[in-house]
Amino acid sequence: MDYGLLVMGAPYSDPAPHSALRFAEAVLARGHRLAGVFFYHDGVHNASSLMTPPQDELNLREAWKALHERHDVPLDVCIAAALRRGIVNEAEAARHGHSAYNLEAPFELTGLGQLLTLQQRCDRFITFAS
Amino acid sequence: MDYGLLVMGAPYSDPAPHSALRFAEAVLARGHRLAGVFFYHDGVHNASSLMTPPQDELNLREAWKALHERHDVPLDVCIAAALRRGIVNEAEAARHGHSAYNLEAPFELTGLGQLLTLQQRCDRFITFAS
Amino acid sequence: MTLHILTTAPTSDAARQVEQALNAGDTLLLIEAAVNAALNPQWSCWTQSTYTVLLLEDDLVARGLGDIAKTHQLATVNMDGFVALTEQHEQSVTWY
Amino acid sequence: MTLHILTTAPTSDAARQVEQALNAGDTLLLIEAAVNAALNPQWSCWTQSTYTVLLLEDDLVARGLGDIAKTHQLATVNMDGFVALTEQHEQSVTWY
Amino acid sequence: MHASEDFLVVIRHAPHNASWLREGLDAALVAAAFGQSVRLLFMGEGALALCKKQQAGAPGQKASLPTIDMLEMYDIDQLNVPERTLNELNLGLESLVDGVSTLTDAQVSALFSQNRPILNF
Amino acid sequence: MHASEDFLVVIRHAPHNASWLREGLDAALVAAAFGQSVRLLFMGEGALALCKKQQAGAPGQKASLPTIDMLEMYDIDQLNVPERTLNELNLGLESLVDGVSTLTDAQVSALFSQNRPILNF
Repeated sequence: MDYGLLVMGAPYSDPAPHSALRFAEAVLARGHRLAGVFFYHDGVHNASSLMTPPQDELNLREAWKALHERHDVPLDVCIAAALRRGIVNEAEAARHGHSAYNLEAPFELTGLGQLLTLQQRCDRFITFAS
Repeated sequence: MDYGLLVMGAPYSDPAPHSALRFAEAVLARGHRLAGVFFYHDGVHNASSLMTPPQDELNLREAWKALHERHDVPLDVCIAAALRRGIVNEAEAARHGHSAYNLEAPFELTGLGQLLTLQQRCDRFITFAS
Repeated sequence: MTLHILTTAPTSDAARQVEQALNAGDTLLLIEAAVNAALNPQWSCWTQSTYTVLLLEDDLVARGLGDIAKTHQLATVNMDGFVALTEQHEQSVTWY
Repeated sequence: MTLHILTTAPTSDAARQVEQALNAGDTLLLIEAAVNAALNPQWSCWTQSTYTVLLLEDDLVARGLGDIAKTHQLATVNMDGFVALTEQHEQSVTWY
Repeated sequence: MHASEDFLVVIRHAPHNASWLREGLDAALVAAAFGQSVRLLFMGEGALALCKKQQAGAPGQKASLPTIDMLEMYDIDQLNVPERTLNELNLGLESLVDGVSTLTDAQVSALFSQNRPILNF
Repeated sequence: MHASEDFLVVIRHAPHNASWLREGLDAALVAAAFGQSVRLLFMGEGALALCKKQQAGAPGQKASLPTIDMLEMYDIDQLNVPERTLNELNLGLESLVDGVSTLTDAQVSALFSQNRPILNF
């Protein structure tokens, strides 16, 4: 089956993304396809390339990225939720006069329409929020 | 009197920093001194220079910065809480191999000891968290 | 005498916890989501008389509950009054 | 048939809300902080019999509550079982 | 998904309290803009989003009432509140904006028994 | 502040659930490292931090039990739990790590009546 995930919590501050990641691995292990992960609300912080956890802890951004590389899972981040929270890509940084950015591929900034499309397109749609 | 504030919530996601900012203005209006604001837990996001709220909304980082400029209020950010959450200054970015950073003066990365010092030194110490 | 600041709804765990920490003569200030308590004059903190309970007017009005608090004859302070409360209380604890 | 996923403690607003949404034949899966419900076999969701209630084993064990759940004879699923539940239920709703 | 069923957006968080309310309403507006028939259910503290006397909050906290008022323009006219929520909050229907309809316990649970897209905020 | 009073750190959040517990314990350790006499009060779900059978959680979620075990090294030996909390959680003292002492309602409120530094997590 095709699965879509909605993740609405920040790493370390919230168990939601940690649960979502474990669930994603289990979905793939059972032979399903992960059609996409959408990050909304505080979940946008999962995409931060500046995330710097202590060395003995998992870097959640790297874990999502690895999932993308192994299974080609799209990682979409709500642009409105992200900008408010200080998560910007190169184009948005330029547009708003920031000299730096902290979101890059495979994460993509996109609109909420993408969330609805994912929900419609998938056989199963599971939300992770705490 | 000397006031110290502890802020433990992120802008937009949490009312705590908005309450803290209003309280800070009221403290100063009553003739007190604001000896420092310490940002801990998700409060570290207040320092993000990449925060990009819609134009009709207050930029909380800019509001804290203005408070600093008008009243010389130190703005200290817990380094351990900040790094985990993707808030880094130039030195930490270099140390961890990041090509960008999102915390700059007047915000300062500092240890938790600074929080305890602030609490000890102030006549009044008020926490904002939600 | 301690100033207790509650920032979460009266149904929250934090609301139950602050009741365990309150002593006679203390003051409980309700801010942010805690101002929802204005809706329910039967809430246990309203019906006791050993400590003082106040609503932060700014947050009450923002949530459209100002009139309801008046109807229930509940006491409020504005932001300036909040600072005055911290002047009067050496100690404050925030519950969230 | 809907799979309801609760992520907050049994004392939370969300726990009261999911009870209003549950229908006969549904399944309620307790994950994250919701596994604290293992401590209290008197919790209303445990004492009803119109829907199925399960604890996520991984989260239960992480919190040191595995033995307590066994003592109270509460049913658990592991992460693979969680995915199986989503296969069996076309619809899922998360309460937090 | 059955296109004939309403898209259900559940709002359980109060105004000025985290951005759950705002981000939930945004999702409802986008669903409506995509041509879906959207039903909003305000449960628990979410019902406070409908208080008609709300104002803007602390600096930087936008009022949500203008978004509520905008719902009609997007043809979102199903604003539901459980009777139980109003009782628990001790909130009268007359304190809420116009056009809100109340649901019995059975009606609330029925909304979750049908196959429809649901987003729960 | 009166140096003679313990520094009180209140922990009300459960393990693996946000970083409140971890960041609260960090504050307690730093206070102890600064030479303060620290008392820890575990209220409500915070008491679950003392469950002796805890383990590491999902990937990226560190176990908090090693930090609890470390408290003694920092001379933090006052680990208090309200009796009321244990009753409400239906949690037995035998499920908790060694060295925890319970407090009556009066003892709990008394902790907040004295002039001492308090951090509430």
